[in-house]
Amino acid sequence: MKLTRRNFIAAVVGGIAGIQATPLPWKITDDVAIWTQNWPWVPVPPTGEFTEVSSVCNLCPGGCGIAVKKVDERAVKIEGRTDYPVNPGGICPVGMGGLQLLYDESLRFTGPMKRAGLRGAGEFTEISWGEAFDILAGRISNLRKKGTPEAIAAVDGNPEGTTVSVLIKRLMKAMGSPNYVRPLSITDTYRMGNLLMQGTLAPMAYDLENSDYVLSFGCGLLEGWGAPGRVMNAWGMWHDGNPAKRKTRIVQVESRASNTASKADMWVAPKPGTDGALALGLAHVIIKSGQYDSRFVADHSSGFDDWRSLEGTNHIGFKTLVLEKYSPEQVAKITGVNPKTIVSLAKGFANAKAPVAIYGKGKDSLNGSLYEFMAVQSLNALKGSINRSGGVLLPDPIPLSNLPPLEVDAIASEGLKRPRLDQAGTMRYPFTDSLINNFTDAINRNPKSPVDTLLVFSANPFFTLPDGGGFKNALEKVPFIVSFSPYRDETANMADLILPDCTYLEKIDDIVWPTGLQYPLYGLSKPVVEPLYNTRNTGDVVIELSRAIGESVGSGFPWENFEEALQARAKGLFDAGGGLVSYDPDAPAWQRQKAGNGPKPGYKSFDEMWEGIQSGGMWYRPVSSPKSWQGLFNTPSGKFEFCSKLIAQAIEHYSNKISKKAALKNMGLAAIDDEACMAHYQAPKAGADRSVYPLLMLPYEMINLASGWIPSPPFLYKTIFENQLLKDKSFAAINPKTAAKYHLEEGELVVVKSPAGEVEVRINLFEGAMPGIVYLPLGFGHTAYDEFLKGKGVNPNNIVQAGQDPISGYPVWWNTPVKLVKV
Amino acid sequence: MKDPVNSSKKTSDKGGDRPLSGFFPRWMNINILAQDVGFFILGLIGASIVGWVIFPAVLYSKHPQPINFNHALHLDSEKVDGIEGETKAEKCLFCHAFRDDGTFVGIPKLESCTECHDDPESPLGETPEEKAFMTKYVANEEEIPWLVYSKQPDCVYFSHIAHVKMGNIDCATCHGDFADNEKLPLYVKNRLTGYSMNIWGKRISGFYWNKKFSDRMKMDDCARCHTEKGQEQNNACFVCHK
Amino acid sequence: MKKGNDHGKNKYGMVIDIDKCTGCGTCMVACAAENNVSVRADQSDKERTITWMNLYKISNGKEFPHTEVSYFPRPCMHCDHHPPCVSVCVSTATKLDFNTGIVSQIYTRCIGCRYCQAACPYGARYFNWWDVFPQDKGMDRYLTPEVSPRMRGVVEKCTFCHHRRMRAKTLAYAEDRREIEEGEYVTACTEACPAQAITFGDLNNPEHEVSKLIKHPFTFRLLERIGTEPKVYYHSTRDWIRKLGDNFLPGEYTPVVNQTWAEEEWSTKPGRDEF
Amino acid sequence: MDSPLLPHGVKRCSTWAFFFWTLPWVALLAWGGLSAFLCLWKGLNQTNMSNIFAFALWIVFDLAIIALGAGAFFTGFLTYVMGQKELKNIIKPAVIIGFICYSGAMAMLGIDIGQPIRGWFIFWHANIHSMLVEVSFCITCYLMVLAIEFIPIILENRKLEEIKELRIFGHNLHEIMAVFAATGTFLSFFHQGSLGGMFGVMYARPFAAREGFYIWPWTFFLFILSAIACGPCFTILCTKLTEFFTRKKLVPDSAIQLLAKISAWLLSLYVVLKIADYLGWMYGIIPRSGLTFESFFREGPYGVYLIVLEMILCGILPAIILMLPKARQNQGWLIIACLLNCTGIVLNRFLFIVVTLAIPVMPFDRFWGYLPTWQEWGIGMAVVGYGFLLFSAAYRYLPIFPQERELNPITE
Repeated sequence: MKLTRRNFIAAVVGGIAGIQATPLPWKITDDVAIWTQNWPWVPVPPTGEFTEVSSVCNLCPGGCGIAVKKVDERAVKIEGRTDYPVNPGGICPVGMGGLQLLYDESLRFTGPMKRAGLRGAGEFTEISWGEAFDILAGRISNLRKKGTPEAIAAVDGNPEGTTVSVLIKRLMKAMGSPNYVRPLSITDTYRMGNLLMQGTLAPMAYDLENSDYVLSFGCGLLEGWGAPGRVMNAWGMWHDGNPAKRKTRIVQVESRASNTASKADMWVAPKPGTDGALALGLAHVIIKSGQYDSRFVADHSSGFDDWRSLEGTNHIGFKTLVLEKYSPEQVAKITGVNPKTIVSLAKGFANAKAPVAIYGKGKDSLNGSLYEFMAVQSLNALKGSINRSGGVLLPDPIPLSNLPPLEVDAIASEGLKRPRLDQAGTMRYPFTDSLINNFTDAINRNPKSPVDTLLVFSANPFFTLPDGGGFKNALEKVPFIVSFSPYRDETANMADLILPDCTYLEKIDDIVWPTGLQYPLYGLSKPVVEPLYNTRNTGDVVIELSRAIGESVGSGFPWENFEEALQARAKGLFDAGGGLVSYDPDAPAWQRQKAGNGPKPGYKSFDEMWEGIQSGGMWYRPVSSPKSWQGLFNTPSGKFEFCSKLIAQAIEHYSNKISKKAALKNMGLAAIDDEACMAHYQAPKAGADRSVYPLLMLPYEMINLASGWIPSPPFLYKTIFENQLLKDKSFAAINPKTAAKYHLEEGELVVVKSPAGEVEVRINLFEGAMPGIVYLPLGFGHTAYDEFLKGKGVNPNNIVQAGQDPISGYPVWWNTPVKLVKV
Repeated sequence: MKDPVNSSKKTSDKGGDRPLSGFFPRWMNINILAQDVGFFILGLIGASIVGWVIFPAVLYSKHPQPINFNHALHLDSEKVDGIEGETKAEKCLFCHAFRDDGTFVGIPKLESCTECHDDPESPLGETPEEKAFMTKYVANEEEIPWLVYSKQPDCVYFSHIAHVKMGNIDCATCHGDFADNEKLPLYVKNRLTGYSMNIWGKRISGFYWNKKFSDRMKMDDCARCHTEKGQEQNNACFVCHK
Repeated sequence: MKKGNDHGKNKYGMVIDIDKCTGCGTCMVACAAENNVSVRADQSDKERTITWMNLYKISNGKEFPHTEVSYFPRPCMHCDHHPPCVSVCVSTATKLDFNTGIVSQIYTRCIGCRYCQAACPYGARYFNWWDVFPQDKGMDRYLTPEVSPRMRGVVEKCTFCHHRRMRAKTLAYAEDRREIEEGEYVTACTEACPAQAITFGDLNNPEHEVSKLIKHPFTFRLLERIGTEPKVYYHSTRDWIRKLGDNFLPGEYTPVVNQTWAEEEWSTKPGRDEF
Repeated sequence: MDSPLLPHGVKRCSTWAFFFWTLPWVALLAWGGLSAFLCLWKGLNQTNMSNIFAFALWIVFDLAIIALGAGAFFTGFLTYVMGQKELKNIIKPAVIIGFICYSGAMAMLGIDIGQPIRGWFIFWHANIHSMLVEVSFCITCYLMVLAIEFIPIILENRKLEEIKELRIFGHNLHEIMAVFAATGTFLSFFHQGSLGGMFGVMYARPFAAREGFYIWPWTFFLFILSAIACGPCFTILCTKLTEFFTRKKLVPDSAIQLLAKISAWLLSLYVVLKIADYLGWMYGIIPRSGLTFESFFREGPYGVYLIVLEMILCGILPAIILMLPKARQNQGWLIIACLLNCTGIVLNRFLFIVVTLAIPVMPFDRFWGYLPTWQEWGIGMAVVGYGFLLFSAAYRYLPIFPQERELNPITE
């Protein structure tokens, strides 16, 4: 039989009909749909045992408690701890996104590396740890052999007092280099101010939770100042319950309608850099109306009234200074704040039961001005808000043990005699520890870099320093750079050698006294997961490096590993007694416990205590009853000094060397005599021709964007508004009036030009911006990392033209003259 | 090109003389029609073979488990000591346990095995499987890559504790009785979807008379039981989906 | 749709205190981290970025220095009775759960027609325009198995972290309890908010904090007038914020008068001294 | 070359001429093909649609061509059910246009959904409350009906007609066409209505929301009415376009005039009801939501002018022209009126889709703009290309204008 076409068609029809009666078409339709539901490229997170590890966040000096949720070996979520004194339950968005910093491989160095490409290109080849140590130790030994150990320098971004920073400092000393510098933060300003006015070395302790009137001078309470988990929790507490019966009022002094300013009960907007004048204006009103705490002023302060020295010279006191120079009208002229507002503000502060004036500049990651701090602190003194609940507390420094004294060899002791490149601690900057801007200048000024080998720890000065790109230029000149960063940051990309640290979730590390906290707290973070890559805790690396260098350097580090060094320091916590290692949310650490009534430490030996610290992640001493006034102030007068004797001595000391006029000029002082020793307002020098640069640029910080050396977790970019960042352009916020003056519209591209450089941004018209000021967000403009962060927006630090703050020498980064040029 | 019209014309002409020609229209030749039917049936049969036999064979792949596990042996209290439990379910739960937070362990990790099989040098029995298990997994501390017959897709949330403990449903109801099982069956996987055959059902037709729960674990099966039991956890989507 | 779920067992809801909200965005990050929400290199493309919990920045529009900004954190409103998105869904991929009041979204059922997005006035629904995860960066290592990652081409949205309810129930079962207590099940944003601005609980249970808070005169909902009946409530003492919660014709908005407030003169805040 | 396939007794251009004529349309199809590939392979990120513009160009296209394609069912209804024999002269092109519109719309929808492979869930897991489900069911069924209606037309091809079986099959189908026409009418009424209902039921979008009768918002009825008002006009336009390109008279004026007249009445009725609808909406739904009519048009490119255009220029004006016998008998005016009518309906669909979505409902939300990408245009244009190709081929190979031979006797 021949198969005709007709037969064939019949068979096909039969086949088509038949196939409908089989599962084939139906199951394929179903299965293909199921296939789309289980596409192989959509990840299926493996399940397993759910556990939780308690640790401490180490992304900022705030040190909030975190609970990391794990599934088997993977960390899947970070949450705030409710059993941690700093932050009962909440953390900031950066900490919340922390797992991305752990797991985003392209952000990180996966092992020790050697530079392969050009500097800044970020091309590296992997090497072994042994090789890395050989290279670095060899180089250091060479410099030491040549007798130039001071050509080794270190930039250390670890917060002051942490064990790793102590070890790094010790290593520098053992090697024989005085050139240990650190990026500045607000705590440096606090430290200096406290030293000068109160003679204390303990950190700033603002008892915010117990205050009923928080007058914040520029403190970005909601922008990430201090421990964000703590401050925002306090914020929630302040707004708890019936809104009509709220106890605490918050006033924000700031030029921009930031979150803090908007959410505060009252917002006062002085011109940037005039906060000190405003504080003195308030002091004027308070003194004039006699509403100040006369008992505190009389018993525990000096320099308030005019006085006569033993030699018979007349001196003016704080009272006279303020009454003469800072009447509301005078202050209004400086600050632009309505005199009526000044008076009402002063009244609010004066009438409060437990007011506190706090000082800051946005987050805590940039320095402030010494005299501004002194002005604000003088307000606290006027109202007796010092050593009083709800005011500024004066706790003892945290009782960590000192490490055994270091014996340095001849090379090192010679090296240590050489002057510091940054001139910190010289007569010119008598109270300053470290001045990174001067350090940068010293490298840039010399034709040949005085630094041969630069070690960078936990810092990204290339990106974070408000120096108009100075550090970047310096890096280009330094022959050999070593980065210890776990992240591929801008500075690390310039490095020749990478000895990567573990991220904060992979290592043990300590947090010493979170910024602004009113009680001593020692936090301990622990490895939440095993290190993912071939990275090592810098604490261990420093110890190992010292051994690799050998000689007396190695013998200065007798510890087996970093943990032993941590324990060696923590001994002091045990010896001091009374510290707690567990936290009960029902007894907040800021609640004043009656002596003997508070929770008791449950440990009996150091090992027990250490075990407690390791599992709970903390050692702390809750706020106790006010301290005895006896010996509280360690100033020359033994009292709170409105007029700092130390400053007077320093000026006199310097004047003995050069003329007084030259001395004052070098120290950056316009005022003379007593005024120079007291809080006063000094207009910052105009760094440029203001007719060419008619506007001011002010960098501002946001809590939902990391602006320090830690990269922002990519999740954070979800929280950035499209009028802050759009594609690769960040926005400058300016007042619509300013915009109208320059005929600028929303979204328009402009170049912000300062004498130090220029950046291209878009315009955001914001009513809450002070007219005449261009606000640029900090944290954008990375040139390193991966596609999530790289090339997004601009970094305002690159155009900052910083002057020097009188006496401290700190950069005045809030006074950059700029102009706007349409693109 | 050959003209189809002409050929059909020819056939229709021939057909005119056949019996029954008056009944069918002229162009419908009964002979041709019979031929048509024949080829139609041929196609039908061919398609059925493709659809019912070849297709399933191609669609599914079969995988043996990495090593055998003898459930019967382990549950035999005369031979193996220590696996306790009053009921069958309790015995299952001895290894396939709930954690403290109520989550289900599923197939136990190696550490459960090594509670007894702790020394790779001295096996407890004499089977070659155990030897292989000892040398390959226990000695290297390597987890056994079990293939899970009842693994649901990622979109499914299933709480064992809600069903077994709170709902008093026996393990065997859904999983079948593994207590007497000596040899682990082959794992049959759908190449297209990646599903285990135990999920979609062992019958390619998808039809069952008197279906048991252990036959299939599709959404409809879950929903049916939920509806029948009329629980407060009704058939809301988020009860079973994540 | 039947008006049935008043008789449902639980009706979960949320009250967000705008005065406490600091606009920090932790809720957004917590939500994204908890729910395996995708991240892409450019997230300034707000029309296509996925943010189950989204912050809207609002301003009182006054001139410097009387300007004030605030934020509306906006999860899915889990509209009651007749959510605008549920009835329009073609493939029954989204439903209002009778027993929890949660509007569910099943990604494997969704065909991606996006009708629900068109119907939702809150913009709470997000389409997966891209395949989820950046490949080969190791970022899938932080994904939690409790929430199924989405494929491209489907709509997703806030689920009130219903998996946390399952987690709480599983724990309760392990402890021989059938019911879960207040606070055992809260959403990730509630838990994460560092200012404790979010309260979450069962609106059907008069003992729960949320049930008390929603009775407060300062409490309001977004777009109440169009009848979506959201189960997310907001709370603010500031009139200008409350006024922005809905559309009002001139003269329609009546401020909440509170005598105690009126007596306090010390604050210069606009909105505050108006009542 | 293809002369054996051409209908008897009519003149057609040369094969080469036809080949070149198809090139631009093939190019459009290729553009669309590339776009479709990209959208299916890489996903809808190839478009500029967004979470705000969840519906965009494609849906506008879909709704527009489905409305314009209404000529098919409505002419069929008039011809077979109402017995307007005059319209037999135009029913075939109407059916083909309908088929093009509906199949094009279906293809676009297939690409528009995020998970095309799961498209059948609409039927399998149907949510009967959803207007879109009703639309999908009816459109799918109606597309089948259109296909069945199209078959006898195809079978009229000279070559195919030579096959006896097919000829008889085609004839038999033709006999029962009234049944299909009635079915098509029923299905079309529902999906045209449901397409309107889709928007009217979005009660949380005050710009689109409408009250209505039982479960059907007013837009349900208005969409039906507007579709049958513009469908015939589109059929007229297509015929006129064919006449223009072929330089022949293809349809007797009586048929065209009848369609135009019917369209006129329907359009007038629609305009009146639509104005009533607008008023009811402006004084009902909008103020109840706390909004004003102007508040919808405060910013962005979508201003009140759109409504003015829709109602006056593209509504009242064509209605008047078509109403006046003198005007509609003038070729120019007729074409202008038909164009305006069709534009008005497309504008109406655009307003309901794009403008609805562009206007924020929350007072603090912002207004969004949208511009389609080339991929989106590509797919839209591919439907145009497909339409031209299919209609040209149909005209060339099928006797779709029964009067063509009489109106254009071949004089050689």
